[in-house]
Formats: sequence, C-alpha cells, structure tokens
Amino acid sequence: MISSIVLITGLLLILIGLWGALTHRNILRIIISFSLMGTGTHIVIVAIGYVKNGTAPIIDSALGLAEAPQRAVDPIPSALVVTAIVIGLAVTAIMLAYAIRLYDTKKTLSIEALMESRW
Amino acid sequence: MVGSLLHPLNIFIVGLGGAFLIPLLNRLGSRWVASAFIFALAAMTLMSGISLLEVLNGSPPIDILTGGSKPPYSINLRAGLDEAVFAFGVNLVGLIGAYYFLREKYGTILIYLLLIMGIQGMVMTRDLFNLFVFLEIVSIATYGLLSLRDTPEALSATFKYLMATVLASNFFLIGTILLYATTGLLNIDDLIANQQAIAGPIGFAALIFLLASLLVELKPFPANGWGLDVYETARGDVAALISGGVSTGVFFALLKLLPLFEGQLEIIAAAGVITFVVSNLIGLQQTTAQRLLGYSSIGQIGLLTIAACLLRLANVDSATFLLIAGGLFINHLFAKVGLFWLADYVGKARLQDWSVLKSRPAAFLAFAVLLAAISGFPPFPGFWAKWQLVMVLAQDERYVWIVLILVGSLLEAAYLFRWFGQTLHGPVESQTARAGSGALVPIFALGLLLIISGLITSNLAGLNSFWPLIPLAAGALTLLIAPCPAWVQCLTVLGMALLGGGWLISDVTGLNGLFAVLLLAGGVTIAIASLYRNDTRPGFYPLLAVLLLSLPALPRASTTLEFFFIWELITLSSYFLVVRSRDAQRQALPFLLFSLVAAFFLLAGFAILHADSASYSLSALRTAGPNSAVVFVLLCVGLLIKAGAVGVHVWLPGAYAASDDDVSALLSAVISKVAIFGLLVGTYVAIRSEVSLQLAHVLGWIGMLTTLAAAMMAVCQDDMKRMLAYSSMSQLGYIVAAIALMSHLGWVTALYLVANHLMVKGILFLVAAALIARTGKRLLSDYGGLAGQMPLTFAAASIAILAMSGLPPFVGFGGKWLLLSAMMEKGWYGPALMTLLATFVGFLYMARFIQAIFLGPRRPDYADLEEAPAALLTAQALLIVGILVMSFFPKVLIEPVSRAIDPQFASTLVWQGMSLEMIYGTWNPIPIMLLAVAVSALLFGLFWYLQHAGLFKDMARRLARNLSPLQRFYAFCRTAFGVLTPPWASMFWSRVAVTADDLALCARSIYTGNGQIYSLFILYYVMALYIAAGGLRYLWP
Amino acid sequence: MAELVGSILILIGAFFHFSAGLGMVRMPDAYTRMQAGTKASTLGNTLVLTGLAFYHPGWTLKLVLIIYFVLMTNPVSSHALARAAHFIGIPMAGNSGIDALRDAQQTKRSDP
Amino acid sequence: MRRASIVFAITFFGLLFASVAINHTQSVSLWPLARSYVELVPRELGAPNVITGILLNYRAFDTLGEVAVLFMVAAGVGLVLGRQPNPTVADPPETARPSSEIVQIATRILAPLISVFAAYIIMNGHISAGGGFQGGAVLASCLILWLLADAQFQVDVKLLGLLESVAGVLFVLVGIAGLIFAGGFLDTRVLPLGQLGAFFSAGAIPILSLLLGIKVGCELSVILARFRA
Repeated sequence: MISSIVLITGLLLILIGLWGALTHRNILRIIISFSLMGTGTHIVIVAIGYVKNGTAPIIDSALGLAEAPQRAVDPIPSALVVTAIVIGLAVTAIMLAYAIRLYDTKKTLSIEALMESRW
Repeated sequence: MVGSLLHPLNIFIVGLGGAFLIPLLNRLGSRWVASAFIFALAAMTLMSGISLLEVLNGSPPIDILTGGSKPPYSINLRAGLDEAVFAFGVNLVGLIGAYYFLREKYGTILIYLLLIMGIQGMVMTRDLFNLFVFLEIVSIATYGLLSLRDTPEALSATFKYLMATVLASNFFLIGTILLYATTGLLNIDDLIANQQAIAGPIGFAALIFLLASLLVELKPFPANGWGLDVYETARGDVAALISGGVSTGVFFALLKLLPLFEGQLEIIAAAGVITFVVSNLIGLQQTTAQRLLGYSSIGQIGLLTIAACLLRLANVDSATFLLIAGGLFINHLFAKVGLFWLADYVGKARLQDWSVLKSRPAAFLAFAVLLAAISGFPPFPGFWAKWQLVMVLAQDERYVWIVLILVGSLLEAAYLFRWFGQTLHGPVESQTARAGSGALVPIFALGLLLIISGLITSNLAGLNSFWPLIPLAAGALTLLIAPCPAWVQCLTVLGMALLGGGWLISDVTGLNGLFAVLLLAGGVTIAIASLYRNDTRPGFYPLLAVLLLSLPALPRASTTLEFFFIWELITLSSYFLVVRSRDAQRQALPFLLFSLVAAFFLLAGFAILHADSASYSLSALRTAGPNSAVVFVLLCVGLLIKAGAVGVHVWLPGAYAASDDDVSALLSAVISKVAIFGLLVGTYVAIRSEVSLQLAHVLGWIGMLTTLAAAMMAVCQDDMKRMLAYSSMSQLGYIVAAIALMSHLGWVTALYLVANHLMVKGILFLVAAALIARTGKRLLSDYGGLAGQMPLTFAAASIAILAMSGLPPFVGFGGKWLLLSAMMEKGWYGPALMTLLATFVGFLYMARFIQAIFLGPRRPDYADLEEAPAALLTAQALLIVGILVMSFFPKVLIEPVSRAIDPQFASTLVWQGMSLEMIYGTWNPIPIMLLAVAVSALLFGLFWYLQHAGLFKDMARRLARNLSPLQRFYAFCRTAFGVLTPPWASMFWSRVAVTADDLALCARSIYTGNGQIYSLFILYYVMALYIAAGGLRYLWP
Repeated sequence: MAELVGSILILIGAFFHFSAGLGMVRMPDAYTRMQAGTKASTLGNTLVLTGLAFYHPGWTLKLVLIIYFVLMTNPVSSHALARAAHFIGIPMAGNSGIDALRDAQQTKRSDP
Repeated sequence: MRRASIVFAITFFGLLFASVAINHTQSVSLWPLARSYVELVPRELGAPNVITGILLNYRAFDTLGEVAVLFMVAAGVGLVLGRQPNPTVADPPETARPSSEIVQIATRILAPLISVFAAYIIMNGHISAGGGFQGGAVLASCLILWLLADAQFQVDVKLLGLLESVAGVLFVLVGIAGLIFAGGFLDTRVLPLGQLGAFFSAGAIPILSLLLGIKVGCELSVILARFRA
C-alpha cells in the first residue's frame, strides 16, 4: 500500500514538472519544473524498491544477518537513486549556468527570446 | 602483461585517469596538458584498434568485468565485432579531431576526452543503468562543449537542446526503473534472455519509454527542431562530434536493445524512413551550411535506423549486417565529420559564400570527395552498403522501403550537388579561405580513410577482382602529375587509356567485346581532340582518365555489382566533367539527377533479378525468372532515361550544349552508347518471355517517337551545339528502335547504327568545337560562308552530314536501309513510316547545318579566320577513316557483329559479299535510293507550297523581312515544327521541381524555434509511439 | 508512567506544529508569517524531542544534540530571511508604521 | 490552441501513469538478484550497509562514471560562466551587503558542527546509512553557509580543483589496485575485510567512501563558488 502511495506521488510530481516546463515562460521556472520532474522520477525509483513492511538493508543491531533477506528493502533502486540524484543535480547546475549566460547576453529570461534559429 | 595492457578495459582507465590528471598537469603548463590529451586519445584508439583486430581474426567477443564478479552482480562490458568497429571509428575521428582542440582551455580538453570515453562506454556497456550513466556523461560533455561558441543564437539553441535531452534522459530513467519493476534485472543480456517477463502495462510502458528516449536522442523527424538549431549554431568541430560521435553512441545503444523491441521493429523503421525522407526533403530549402549538414546527418541516422531494423526483421547473417550497418555508419561518420570541419575551416555560414573554397584546390577536392561519399557514390563505403541493403530488402519483398530509401537518397544528392554547383560557380572573393592550411590536414585524413574503408567494404560486398578499380587508379595517377603542362597530362591520359583499355578489353568476347572495342576506340580518338586546349584545366585530366578507362571496363563486367559500380563511376566522372564548364551551372544538376534516377531504376531491376535468381551474375538476365517482365521494365526505364528518350530528355540538350566542347563531343558520341550497351545487356530477357515481346514493341514506338520529336526540335534550334544535341538524341531513337525489334537483323542494324553515330556525332561536335574555338560564336545565324576559310573542317562536316543523313554511298545509308528492311521483316509498318518521316526532317536540319555555316555569303569579320586547330583535325581525320572503312568494307563490322549475336537468334542472314552491293541481297539499292530521294523531294515541295500558301503567314512575315528565301524557308520550318513539339516534358519536370520545393517549405514550417514547442513535439512523439505500438489496450480499462 | 508524560509532551509539541501551520496560512504579511512559522515550530520540535527522550531514555544525548541544533539554526535562518525581505522592500501589513530596522539604519547612516 | 495541446498531452501521460500505478502491486519479497546482494555484501565485502557495498564495489563502475559526470559539470560550469566579465568589478564583495552579525556568529558556531557531521556520514558510510555522495553534499552545505554568511569569503577554487582531481586519481588508482591484487577493476577486497561493523573493515570501501566524499564536497563547492561569482 505504502509503495503505491509513494509511486503515485512520484508520478504526479512528474506530471506537475511536465506541466510547469511547458506552460511557464520564465526560464528559471522551466528549470525548476525540470528538477521537479527529476525528483518525481527519483521518488518513483525508490517506490519501486519498497518491499512490504521492509526496513533499510543495513545489517546492524536492529536487522540480523540471517533475517536480512526477509525484512530488507530492495537495495538496488536505492543505489540507483543515489546516482540519479547526482545526475539530476549536475544537469540542473548546467541549466542554471546557461540561464545566467542567457540573462547576461539577452537581458531577458523569457523563453520567447530564444527563437533566433528556425526552419 | 602486454595483452592485459591493451585490454579494452584500459580505454576507460586511460580516459578517466587522464581526465582526472589534466587539472594537475595544468599546473605544470598547457604543453603538458596537450601532450597528455594526445597520449590518452592515441592510447584509446590503439586499444580499440587492437581489440578490433583480435575480434576480426576470430577471437570471441572480449568480455570486460568490473567490480570483481560475474555480470548479474556487477557491470560488464563487451567488445564484440560490431562494438569494436563502431568504437574504433569514433576513436579514430576523436584522435584526428583533437587537432582543433589543442589550444583550448584545460576544461575543454578534459570534457572532450570524457566525451570520447563516454561514447566508448555507451557502445560497449552491457548494463542498462550503466548505459544511462554513460548517456548522461555524453550529454553533459556535449553541453559543456556547446558553450565554446558564445553567441546569443548558440546559447538559446543549447538551452533548447538541454530541455529536450533532459526530457529524453528522464524518460530513459523511468523506462529503466519500470523495466526493473517487472523483471528485477539490469543486465541487458539477462533482460533479453527472459524477455517474456516484460509484460503487462508496466512492462509495455517501460519498453516504450526506453524506445522513445533513444529515438528522441537520435532526433527523429517531428521532434528534432532542437537538434537542428544546435547543428546550425554550434562550432563546426563540436557539431561534428555531436553528429559523428554522440549519434553513434545513441544509435548503438538502440542497436543493442533492439532484441527487446522485437514487436516494434516496423514502427522504428517507419520512424527512421520518415526522418530520412523528410529531412532530406527539407534540405532542399536550406541556405546555411551547417544547418544543411544537420539535416543531412539526421537523415543519415534515419537511414541507419531503417537498415538496423529491416535487417533484423530479415534476420540476415552477422557479416552482411556488419557490412551494411558498418558501411553506412563509417560512411556517415567520416563524411559528415569531415564536412563539419570543412564548414569550420571555410568559416562562412551561407552556402553561396563557400565559393571562397575555390582558392584552395586541395580543399575543393576534399569537398567533392566528401559530398560524393555522402550521396552514396562509389568507391565509398556508402555505395556498397546501400547496394547490399537494397539486395536484402528485395529478397525480403520490401519494395515500398526500397522506393522510399531511393527517393531520400535522390533528394539528398540533389541538395548536396546543388550546393557543389553553387560553390563551383559562385563569385570568387579576393581573400582566400581562412589561412592555416594545417586545419585541412584532418579533413584530408578523413578523405583518405573514406577511400580505404571503401575499398575494404568493396571486397566484403563481393567485388573480389581488382580490375574494376583500374579507372580510379588511373585517375589518382593523373592527379599526381597535375602540375605538369596540359599536353603532357593529356598524352599520359591517352597512353594510360590505350594501355589499360587494351588490357581490359583483351579477354572480353562476343557482343561485349565488340562494344568494348568501340567504346575504347571512340573514346580515345575523340579525347585526342582535348589536346587543342592547352590552358590549365584543374581536375579535367584525372576525370578524363577515369571516364576513358571505365568506358571499356563496362562491357567486361560479369556481375551486376561490377556493372552497377562502373555505371555509377561513369555517371560521377561525366557529371564532374560537365559541371566544370562555366555556363553549365543550371544544366549540370538535372544531368546528375536524371542519371541518378536511371541508376536507381537499374539498382531496383538488379535487386529484383537477384531476389529471383539468387545470383549476381549478368547472365542471370538470360533466363526468364518469375517476374522477369518487371526486371525488363525497370531496366528499360532506367536505360531510356540515360539514353534521353522523349519525355525524360530535358536534361540531354542542356548538358551536351553547356559542357566544354570536347566534353560534349565525348558525351554525345561515346557516353550515350553506354545506355545502348545497357539496353543490349538488359533486354536479352525479352527474347525468352512472351510478355516482354509486347513491351519491346512499346520500346520500339518510344524509340521512333524520340527520333521524330528530337528531329523536329533540332530544326527549331539556333544554337549549334543544342541542335547537334537534339540530333544525337534522334539518332539514339533509331538505335533504340532497332534494338526493340528483337530480331537478328534488328540487332545487327543497331550495332551498325551505333558505330555510325559514334563517328558522325564525334566529327560534328569536333567541328562545332573548332568553330567555337576560332570564332567564339555559338549561334548558326552568326555564321556564313566559311567554306573558303576552313576547307578541311568543311570537308569533314559535309562527309559526316552525308553519312548521318543516310544518303549513299556512306555508311548511314546502309544503316537506314538495314533498319527499314528489319522493320519490314518484323512487320512494324508504323515505325517504318516514321523512320522515313524522321529521315526527311533530318535532311532539313542537316542541310541547314551545312548551309548556314559553310555556304552562303561570307561575313566580313571572318576574313582572317585560319583553319581549325591541328588536334581537332587529326581526331576528325581518324573518324573519317573509320567512316570510309565502314562504308566500303562493311563486312569488317557486320561479320563479327552477326557472329556475336548469332547464339541468341536464328541466323537469318548469311554474309559472303565484300562490297556494299553484295550486302543488300534481295532488294537492289538503286530503287530504294530513288524512292528515298523522291519521297524527300515530294515532302520538300509540299513544305515549300505550304510556306507560300501562307500557313503561319503572320509569323513568317514578321521574320521574313531581310532574310534570303532559304532562311525564310527555315524560319517557316522552325515555326511549323515549334507548334508541333510543345514543351510538355520540360513543363512537367519543372512543375515536379516546384512541388518538391513547396513540400519542403511546408515541412520545415513546423520548426518555429520555440523550445517549449519542441518539447511538446517530443511528448507527442512519445504518445505516437505508445499508440502505434498498440498501447491503447492498456489505457482503455 | 514515563510513556504517559512523553506522549503528553509529544501531543503539545504536535499542537504547536499545527499552530505554526495555521499561522503560516492565516497571518497577513510575510514578516508575521515568518515569525509564526519559526517560533511555533522550534518550540514544537523541542517538545516532541523531549517527549521522545522519555520514550527512549537511551537516545537522550542525541536528542539533546538535535534540540540544540534546531534551536541554533531555525531562528537564525528566519532572521536572515526577514532581513533580506526587508532589504528588498517587501511591504508590511497594518498601519502601525513602526519600523525599527529602518529607523536604526537611518540613524546609522546619518551619523557614521 | 497551444494550451489545449499541452493539456491533452499531460492527460495522456496521466492516463499512462495511471495504468502503471494501478497495475503496480507492492512486491512481497526481494528479487533474486536483490536477495543475493543482501546476502553477498555483508559476507563477501564485510560492509553492513548493503547499498554502499553495491555502490562502491559491485556497481562501482557506475559510481566512477558518476564522479566523472560531476567532474565535467564543475569544468563545464566554469566554461559556461568563465567568460563573464570579472564579477569583482560589478559588485565587489567589499560593497556587498554584509550579513548581520547574528548570522555570522551562528555560522561560526554551526560550521564545525556541520563538518563533523559530514565527516561522520562519510566515514561511517559502510556501517550505517550514508556514504561518499551524501557526506560530500553535507560538506558542501557547510561551505554554502560560510559563503552566505561572510561576503568577503573567497573560496580558493584552484585548491579545491586540485583536491578534486587528486581524489579522482586516487579513486582510479584504488580501482587499478583492485585489478592487480583483488578480483577485478574497482574490486574493494584489496584490504582485509576485518570484523563486520568495525570502523576499519570492509576492505577499501571506507577509503573509496572518503575519496568520494572529498571529491563530491569539493566539486559542489566549486560549482556553487562559480555560481556566486
């Protein structure tokens, strides 16, 4: 049940991100929407990894070595999400850098101004 | 130890280690950074080269393990044959391209190195999430490199690129995790192994997301506006990396995951073909160089996708798959990257400003080589790959795909060579292209690589004999002696032609042998005339060498592949010869396009032949397969286009008239015979099957129609060379009709006429060349009374005219008479009548040619005109000797001809006689001659009467003010025939061109330049894929 | 017995959190919303954490550290936020017209 | 018209995601691959935290790629913003509005606390939750606080760049050591596994985690410093 809730929130976040990226005119808002979409994807990744009433796959006093396979949550999505988050951050950083350069050269942040090359 | 040192895993260690070291080395100085950069790239190229060699001579795909354990637990990479070829190609280009980045800041060098390493990773990794990481490395490296050009357009284009690729990588991530949700696996091999687990809405959505993200990264048609803007605005070498490197990585990722998309192969191929055709269509409307290259590169990737999917559907063996996919990829990679570097070197955005390239002949040669490679001309890998692709598709009965691919390639050749024409004929600015010829070295390296890989792919594709490459070798040799004076080059070319040609035709027997001798002798004699010009003509002599040697090589071809290879070589070299002349800019492109269409028809015909008889040999044409009628029609259409039949003749007069004088002589006398030889080879099959006989009848009618129409149009011409062009078109009509008779007598006539036409047209065009060389004027009305000044030329011209018109005692009469009797024998009364009519109209323009130039009052300003140049006269003399021999000793030609054709037909005619009279057997010549003269006199009188009776009174009166009665008569004929031959053909073809341009205009209008619209297109593209793949069943509960 | 005291403390803490939320929604202008949000939630955190300490006596040291950390960061950040808001001139609701910071800055400027 | 097409596209994707969400059944047990990971990591690598075990050993190639991504972003952002007219001319830090003394004092108190916490996360990556990436991020947050608080504080980008590349090179060297001494490239069983849960255990994972933490911390600070400039 829990993973369905988390999954739905993740998917909703992706939709909101998509909607924001397509409707807002301001570049910064577009970048925020894209990072929102990224976060949504990360939440979906974590939701997929959830196992019914499972705990974190860390062997310590709370979770013994023998019972780990039964009660641990799937470790692979968590490992993937760490990498995905860092990539999401990297891409957002590059987008922000370009937004700054665009503002420097064009003195406007609206996406309508980026229409030089067409056809 | 050495083995482990050169293990492909070290590619990534060197790549990453090198990248991390570069900032440290930067403290020591930029020289260190540059050397470390070159060392790292060279090491990576060496390693991928070694692994390619290992895999080539048989070792199993090299597995690379990481993390110290077996694949399902840790990530593994693989360097199989396909991976090694793709990786080595990209590495090579990366190493050569590093030249442009040596002086950049260390940050750029670092990113460049990681980009190349990232592409290797994408090609070799076998883990899905690792593929995502490498995809991100490549994308982020591209974002970093795109910032090198800091103009506002570049920044906005990059931002659009960012938005699209972030969207695509998010879809990839969603696809990966949903796939994990259904299968619990990340390793690609495991995923493919238990593919049936990927089911239900989640599995389906996962596959579609994965597929969509990879396709979007390949910039498919509707959703690639962002890609084009980046190609247009990025720096040349960065755009080269994107089109060459990044697209390779993404394409190979798609190739790797194809087994997962078994159900959607048709859809992916459809997406590829739409992209290929439409981007090439829009290419017609482009004005900036890099955007045009962007369209072409996106089109080529589309073609690669088609090839990958259809080959998988036809489940071909891995060698053919590598030949086609590898060939197309290598072709695209080297040619496109070279052109982007050239764009950087020229530095001009607009197409027409590229004429500055002419100031550097070497760069211009590279430009031509790269363009020819992209449009799939021999000897480059693209040609062999496209040939093999069409063969496989025909076997798989995918005819619609063949048509679409050929249409796309035609469009691509159209805008590429229009660009070449603009560059060649554009105004030459004073300042040369940006200095620094060092930047040219990488481009030459790519040109060389293209040729080498072309040769390698050629023997992969089954061309295992060496002789078809002799023409190219000769061309290259002549290129080396370019600095020598003109006559030295011309003599060497003639020498090589005689030597090579002699060897080529030495062991060719039967009809082919005859044609080989004819083509070689005709070509060399007419080429002697080229000695009359001793101005330096850059590039003329190598092309002449290629042409002269490929002509005799054609009859030697025993397989369809060799035939097609030589055929394309002739087309390519003749196009370059035509386009060289100044006023040929508008006529050269139609010449090329129609020849290409002809070549594509041939290709289609051969493909279906191969599909039928599963053999490449030309002799397969002899046996009637299930759809030999289709093969017959395709071959005939192609060859008729090349022979300039009426309706598709619009290219002929322009090309013949506009090219240099000696080239037009070669074109009309010798190269047109190539189409005739093709007809002889192609129409054997007609003898076997009944339906082809009816088709042959139609062919006959087309031939006669061409003759009549061309003759009438010839009369209307005032330009000397255009008139001769139309006249050679009408003579070809005779020959086509003769072949169409499909009888022994018919084919003997055909060969007889071929020899006659070659000699006659050679002389007439050389006469025209002499006249233009001396007076510089081209219009018949400018001439008059030159008989006195140029007696020899006058004599040669009159002999040729007499021979051509068919009046005895010269060879023309024999030909006409044989044609008439053959038609009578076959019972074709209609065409026979038209022959007579055409002969009469022929008298008109031939007489006009002599009368207008040599007879009549001499113009005052031609008083001091001396005789024609010696070279032209010697060539004409040789041809006249040929005519005389043919007229008085016909057995010299007829005997071997009938022997050559005997096996195919019942031999109806036995030749014992020596001289002319003996040949005619039952029909005595005298009455025939009288009949011919009487008929022409009658028609002559009829026309004279009509002219006096005032038909077209007003038009004649307007013309007739100061003309002599004869000129008034010709003016009247011109008006009469002008009415009879309305320009339907040229109107139709120009309307075709206009509709193509309009289609391109409305297709490109979807690229509005707005980043959000492009992202919306991407979303709709994903939706379209989902629905097309049958996703609706999941959406509708 | 300890659980009872703990749960009462957590309940009060939760009530303060709720009031913080309510304040954020109902307060008229930026500054009042900021102070409501910060003060109530800091107290709320402290109460919840002390309640937890009663539940798991073993964690008290860590919980005290966390409380100390929250006490340090929450007010400081809202202070910085309010100052920045004032700097870029976000309007204040109400007609009291008293703006201590502005007066302080003026006096500082008039006699450096 | 555009808005309508956007709405249509979003609803379609909504439907698509709905079909995924409805058919998603919460998994009751681990996938075989995941199950073997949970069993293998503590036994083979000696690392209680399975995720860090996967990240730094089995899928270390991903992490190496990941680190390359961050490395490129740091260089890329430098390239993109490199050409800005030198910011010190536009609004020199001297005239930049100094933050109030409350914030400065708080920073002086908090900064050591945060960096200790970051060190804890990095070094205990293989025992409890955390690891190189997360620790690096916390380290970077400490630096941001310092940057915000003290306008004159100029982070030494050159030094961070050096530290970053040294950490990267060491990371690759440890990978190569794995290739030579242990099972394969990036195999952390180069050092003794030690006792499960001890500070110095699980082979080279703590070292990799440390290098990763330093590298990510420096890279994020370099990016942020570049943004502030």
